[in-house]
Amino acid sequence: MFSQLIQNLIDDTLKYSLGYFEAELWLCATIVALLLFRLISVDRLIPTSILALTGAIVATVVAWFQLTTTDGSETFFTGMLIHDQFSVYFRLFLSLFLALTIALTILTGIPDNEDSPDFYALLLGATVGMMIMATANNLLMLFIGVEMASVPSYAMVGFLKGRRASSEAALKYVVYGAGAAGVMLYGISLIAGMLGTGDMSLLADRLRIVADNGVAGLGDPEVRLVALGTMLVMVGLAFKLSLVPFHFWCPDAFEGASAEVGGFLSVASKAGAFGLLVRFLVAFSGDPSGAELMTAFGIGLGVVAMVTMTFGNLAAYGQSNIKRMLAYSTIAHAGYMLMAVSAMLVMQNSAHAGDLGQEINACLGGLLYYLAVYLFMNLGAFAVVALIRNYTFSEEIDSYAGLIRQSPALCVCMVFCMISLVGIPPFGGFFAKLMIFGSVYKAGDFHWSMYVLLAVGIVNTVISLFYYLRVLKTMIIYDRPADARAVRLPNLENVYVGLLGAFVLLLGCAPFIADGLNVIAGEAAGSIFSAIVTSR
Amino acid sequence: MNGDSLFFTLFAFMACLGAVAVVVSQRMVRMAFWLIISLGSTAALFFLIDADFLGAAQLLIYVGGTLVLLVFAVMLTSSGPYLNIETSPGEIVMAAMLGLLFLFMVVSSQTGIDWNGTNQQMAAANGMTGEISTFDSGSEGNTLRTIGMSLLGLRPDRGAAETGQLHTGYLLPFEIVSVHLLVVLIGAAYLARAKRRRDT
Amino acid sequence: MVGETLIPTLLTIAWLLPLLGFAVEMLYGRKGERTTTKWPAWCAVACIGTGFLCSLIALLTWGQATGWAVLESHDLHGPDQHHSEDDPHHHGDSPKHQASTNESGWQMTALTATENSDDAEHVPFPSVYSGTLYTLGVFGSLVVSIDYYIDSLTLVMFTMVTLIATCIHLFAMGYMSDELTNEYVDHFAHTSDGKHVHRPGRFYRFFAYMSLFCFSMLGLVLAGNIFQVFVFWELVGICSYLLIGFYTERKSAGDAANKAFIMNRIGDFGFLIGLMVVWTWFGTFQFSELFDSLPRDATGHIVTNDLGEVAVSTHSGESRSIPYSLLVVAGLGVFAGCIGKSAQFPLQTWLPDAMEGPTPVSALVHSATMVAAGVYLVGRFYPMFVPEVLLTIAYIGAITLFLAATIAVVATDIKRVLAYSTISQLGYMMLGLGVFGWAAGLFHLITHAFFKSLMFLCSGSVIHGCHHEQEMPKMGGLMRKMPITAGTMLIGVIAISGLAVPGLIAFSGYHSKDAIVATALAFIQANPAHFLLFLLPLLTAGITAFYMFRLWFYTFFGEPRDQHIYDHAHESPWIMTAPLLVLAVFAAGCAIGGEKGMLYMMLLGSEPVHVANGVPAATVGELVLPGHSAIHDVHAKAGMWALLAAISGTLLAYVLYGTKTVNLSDMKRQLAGIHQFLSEKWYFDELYHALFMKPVHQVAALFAWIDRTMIDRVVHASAGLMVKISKWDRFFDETFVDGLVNLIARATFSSGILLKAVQTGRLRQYVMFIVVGVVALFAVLFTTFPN
Amino acid sequence: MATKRNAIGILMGVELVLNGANVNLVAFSHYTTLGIDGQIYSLFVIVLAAAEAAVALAIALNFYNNHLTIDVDRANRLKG
Repeated sequence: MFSQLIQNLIDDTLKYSLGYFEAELWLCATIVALLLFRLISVDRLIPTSILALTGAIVATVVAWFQLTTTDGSETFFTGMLIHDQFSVYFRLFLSLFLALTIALTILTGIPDNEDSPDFYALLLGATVGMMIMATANNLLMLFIGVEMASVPSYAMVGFLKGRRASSEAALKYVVYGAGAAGVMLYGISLIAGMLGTGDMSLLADRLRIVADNGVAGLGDPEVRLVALGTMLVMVGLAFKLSLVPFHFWCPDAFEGASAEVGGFLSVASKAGAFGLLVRFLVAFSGDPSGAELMTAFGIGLGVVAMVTMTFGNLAAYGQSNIKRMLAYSTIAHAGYMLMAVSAMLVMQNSAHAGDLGQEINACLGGLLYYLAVYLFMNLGAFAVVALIRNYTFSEEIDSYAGLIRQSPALCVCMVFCMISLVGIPPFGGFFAKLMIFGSVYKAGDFHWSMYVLLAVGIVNTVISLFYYLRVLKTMIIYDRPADARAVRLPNLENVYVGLLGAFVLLLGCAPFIADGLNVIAGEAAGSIFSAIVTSR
Repeated sequence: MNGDSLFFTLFAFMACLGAVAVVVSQRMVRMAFWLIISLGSTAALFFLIDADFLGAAQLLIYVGGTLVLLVFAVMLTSSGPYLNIETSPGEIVMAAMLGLLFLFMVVSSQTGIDWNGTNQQMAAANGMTGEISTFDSGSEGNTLRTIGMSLLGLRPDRGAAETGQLHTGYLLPFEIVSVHLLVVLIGAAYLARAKRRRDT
Repeated sequence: MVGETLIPTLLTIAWLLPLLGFAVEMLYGRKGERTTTKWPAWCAVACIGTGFLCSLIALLTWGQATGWAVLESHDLHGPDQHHSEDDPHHHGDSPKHQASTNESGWQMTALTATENSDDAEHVPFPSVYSGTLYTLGVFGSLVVSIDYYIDSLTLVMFTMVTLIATCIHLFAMGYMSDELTNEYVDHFAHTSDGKHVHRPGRFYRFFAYMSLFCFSMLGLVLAGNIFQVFVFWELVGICSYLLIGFYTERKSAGDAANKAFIMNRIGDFGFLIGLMVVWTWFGTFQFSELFDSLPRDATGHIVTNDLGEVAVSTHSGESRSIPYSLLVVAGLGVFAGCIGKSAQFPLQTWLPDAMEGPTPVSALVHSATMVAAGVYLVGRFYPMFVPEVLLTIAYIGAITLFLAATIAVVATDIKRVLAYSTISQLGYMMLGLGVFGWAAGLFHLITHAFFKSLMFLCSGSVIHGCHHEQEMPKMGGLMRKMPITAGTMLIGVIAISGLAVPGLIAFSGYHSKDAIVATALAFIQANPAHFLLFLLPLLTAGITAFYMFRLWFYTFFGEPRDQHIYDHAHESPWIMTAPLLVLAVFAAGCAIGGEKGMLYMMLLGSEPVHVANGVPAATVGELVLPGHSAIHDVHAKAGMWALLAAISGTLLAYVLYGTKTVNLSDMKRQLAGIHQFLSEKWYFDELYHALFMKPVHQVAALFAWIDRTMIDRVVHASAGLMVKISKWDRFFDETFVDGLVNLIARATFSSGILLKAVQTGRLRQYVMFIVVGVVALFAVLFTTFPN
Repeated sequence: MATKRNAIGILMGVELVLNGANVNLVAFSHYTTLGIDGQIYSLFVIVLAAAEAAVALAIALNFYNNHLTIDVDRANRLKG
């Protein structure tokens, strides 16, 4: 009997699980290879960066193939992870982003030849963690994913170890992150203990069992404890998403870290956290017993979203350091994206959830689309910052004066990215924002507060215009001071930023690409609601 | 009062005392000592509720590993007696108030919970017996076998052995944590080592 | 029964005597002859003192008639017989007074006795005397008259007001004596060339205002209809305005007076709305008719029909349906007036500034009586309040009491500490009323009046002794110089802090605060979602003890901080210390017996009928309002909690201010942000400035601009329309379009700079913010989420 | 965590926080239907805490090397 079990386990692992886990496996293998190659000094022949890039591209390709073959939703690794279009979308997204980041670091040369195995190991390790975050189906995997994504990030922020700012940023990040992780773990322990399981697909059912009279309300102490646990877990996620009031680490960490790391954290870590947040919340919703509670959570997230984007946009005004400004912009964008989650929760837990499948999908689809566009525009902005830094050794906005005359490609890319970040057509950011705002508008039918959220979002879009335009004004209208260092990019770098800028534009005005992404995002969003197959 | 509850009270008290003392004391070495007391007492608590493997792990990894690491770091960074790194009373008052608020939050949300009733409901809904499974007792300890099997995804405690069906198992975390540890150690080693140049 | 005519007569006399005092003062002051004689002031004292005697007799009559067993030995009111000076029975000063002697105008309405379950010893006795003194006029169905409405609450209020007023008049004799000159030098007011202002003294004017105030206050208490209340309400407001601005030469005093007046007007606007609703729907202002016309079922619910309307039968016999929401509006409107008068959140900012007036004024008007009028009115109008309004009252009270207490912690001006403490205590009363503790709230009103007037007078004595120094950091060690003041102050402090040895010795504040906290606990046990209503008062009980003892330690304890002031400090003369001693006796003992004591019993006698048993679950809002038995059940528990909080607050104050173990300036520096926030009074003044003052100025400027451009256009109309339009267009573009864009940009930019300050860059603050964030979210979660 | 100015002290605070959650998990594993899962969670938490502590200590050491102090109040350059 025991051997039968073992046989089952081996079959399951080899036949299904490892196949679904292929992209992550490639990344893990690359990490090991990076170390081994340094051990046997192969890294003098093949630059480690090339090796890492290869690993990332292989993972991207694997994920791309998974995208075309995945159908439905199943758990693997005995219920630890879940495999559906949503997972695959994030896998593809993260590995593509990883490849782009590695390409950027190759261009800017931020880890020198000696340190690059360490840097890329951290980068790849963090990416694996983020992938796990987006595929987690168990509270333990949730925690492990967050830790795997966070801990290497701390080290990456402190990677410029000779710099005082860098070490300060890393210290702040790690202490804040550890605190948030502690809070989150406490929440996990409360949920797991009260509901008696760590399996996220069972949470909604268990909540119904626990709740008196089949309606989860806070008057019931058991439900109250679960709600507290849920809130604490969301605090941990809010730290990853840098939502106000858990954003304090973000500007400091971004300013202290190098721009490449900043770009990576602002996009990838946020994407992983959003994936996890959606999974976690979806796990609780859908059951009528918890509908009222989860609607309230949705509205609460809406309020947090309002505060977050307003705070981020306003605080970005007074910044003179561009990385810090972009950090606040990241906070604001997290707020925009959170709007979609909020709208999704409100609709999914309304009385008419059954008829709203399309709209709920559209919410998540909007979020995924936004993430994809955000990848290009934010990475573009950070790439420009990193490249300019290599020439002027400065990250102050004032030092950008008149750059249009020296390196037009860079400036055009920056213009595209910034305008897209504001959300002006015909760039990708506009459509992404439009989709989310549209979903929130629809959610307004079910709760009035969504209209408020929408209004705040629109006002924020307007006021965010000013600080983005300030950078552009500095770059384009002002004259370059005579004593400033010249910025003349080689071709390869021009091509890179040009590519990012082009994507930002294409995602806005090329129907083929934009629609394609939209369809993929929509399917991925839909898959998360499909019935989960657990037994084979 | 029987022996168990006596020891429970004793160790729970020590764990709390140690934790409070860590917060209150201002000298690093004393903090480390109190942390040992607190974590050690926690390990003892684990033993008391038959979680012997975990208690051992707590002692080995936490007390034996992490804490020694912390003590090393204390020694490495001690900057001499002339530096006064003490917290002002105002902040302690502030932090104490916040801590108490947090405590109040947790305690107030845990009061009034009918644990037994919930357990019964939960068990009934999932086809388990109302009994909380007691772990094996044997020469290999109370939980060793169960934990080991669970890591593989074989759950004798859920009656899986009879049906041959796999239950929630922890093979993946077990493996992936190793990758994590590898990455983390690389990072830690990078940060901690001095920059050296490969001139040769 | 003898009470039917005697009690109203006595109270009317007590009410009108101060008006006589006012007339005497004004006449004497008008003569222009300013001598140093004090006899007109003694006249005023005599008036109010006689008023006290009248009210006392009325109270005794009532008590005897109701047969209060607990009040047999009436030693509590004994010690102040020396106030009874000669009794000038002047009549005929005013038409109103003439009316009062007109016995035929009295219509006794003896209402049936309330069936009060807890008050077992309650014998059949008219619980209310109400009637009309004089009918001013009849306009259609609107009858404007001077009514009276006397129940035991009225009597207790009368006695309290007159007693305290007598003490304070006496005190003021000493305190204001330096005004008794033709060449008064005001050291705090400066002329344009930087010299001190010299002016004639205003001794008589002060007593005139005080007498007028007493008259208005007593009229407010005696009033038998809500319109009359409003009239006297405004009168006390005017007196308050005059008294705050007593030192008119000081700009701060003038500003404070204006602020108080305007803040009160804001509240009164709501009051007027409430009055209109009451008048249009009930057709009467009279309390007795109003209370009768509202139908309540056996459990105390207001009966509503299917449409959510309340069927009332007006006094003229017709019945009509009132939308339930209008009852809410009426209640909220009247309560808005109380917010203004009692300095509740968000109109609380005027009261601390009102401390610009002389200290006796602060003691009488701004702590003991006028500000309590808001609470009194809530209590009086209680039967008309529906549960929603009560909940609002409770929350307003809870917010106020916490807010003011936190500010009091950092205030350094001795009178301001007391002012904030007053606001906080008023918040307690409102909270007590809001959570269905009718008697508890009014109980606290009475006890608070005694101990707070005592403390204000003590602070006056300190200020007098220290030559008008009000900053506590410059005092210290005064116990040795002013033992009587220090001792009586300590009694007041203990009373307000609610310290006691249960079962052995307990001052008045302990009993009354206990009653409120117990009611709040009973309330949240029935409605867990409103847990803040218990948490905040409990927390504030500790804060109260902390800041009051901080004040005491700062002022009287330890070493002198400013040797110069210390050397010149002296104990005040007997005319000032004697009232202190009298009030100290009352502050300590007026609530003897607690809930079994006579004061509480007396108040309980006029409790609205539906309060005693509680209201199980109100029709709307699903509030469960606790009855007496529910409150009684938790009383001991709540008492323990409150006592614990008070003791810990006291100990903290002792550690921080009584001993020297903690470096205060260091602590202040560490908590700079919070300290700043509290010192700036939660930035309410700035907020109001930005919200209300600025827009008004801007709108005014806009209108001025429109005026100018309009006139401009008319004058220059002949200069050619096309040129005009083009110019105007350009002007519009530049002023509005550009201006608007620039304005938005500037506004966002400055708020961005503001937000930068939040990101302090200090790691440990960040960590604290995690906890703060979690706890705040928790609080939000459990207050707003569905149950 | 909020009272310590020494970075190592803060890390000790982190250990305490995680330990608290661990106690919770083990208690739940014994008294609720969570069963052995709770202990396994706890086991992983111990391991992850060790990993986190390693990185945190490395960062603290790095901070010390750059600032020549371990006082976190000196980490005040990045702000605004």
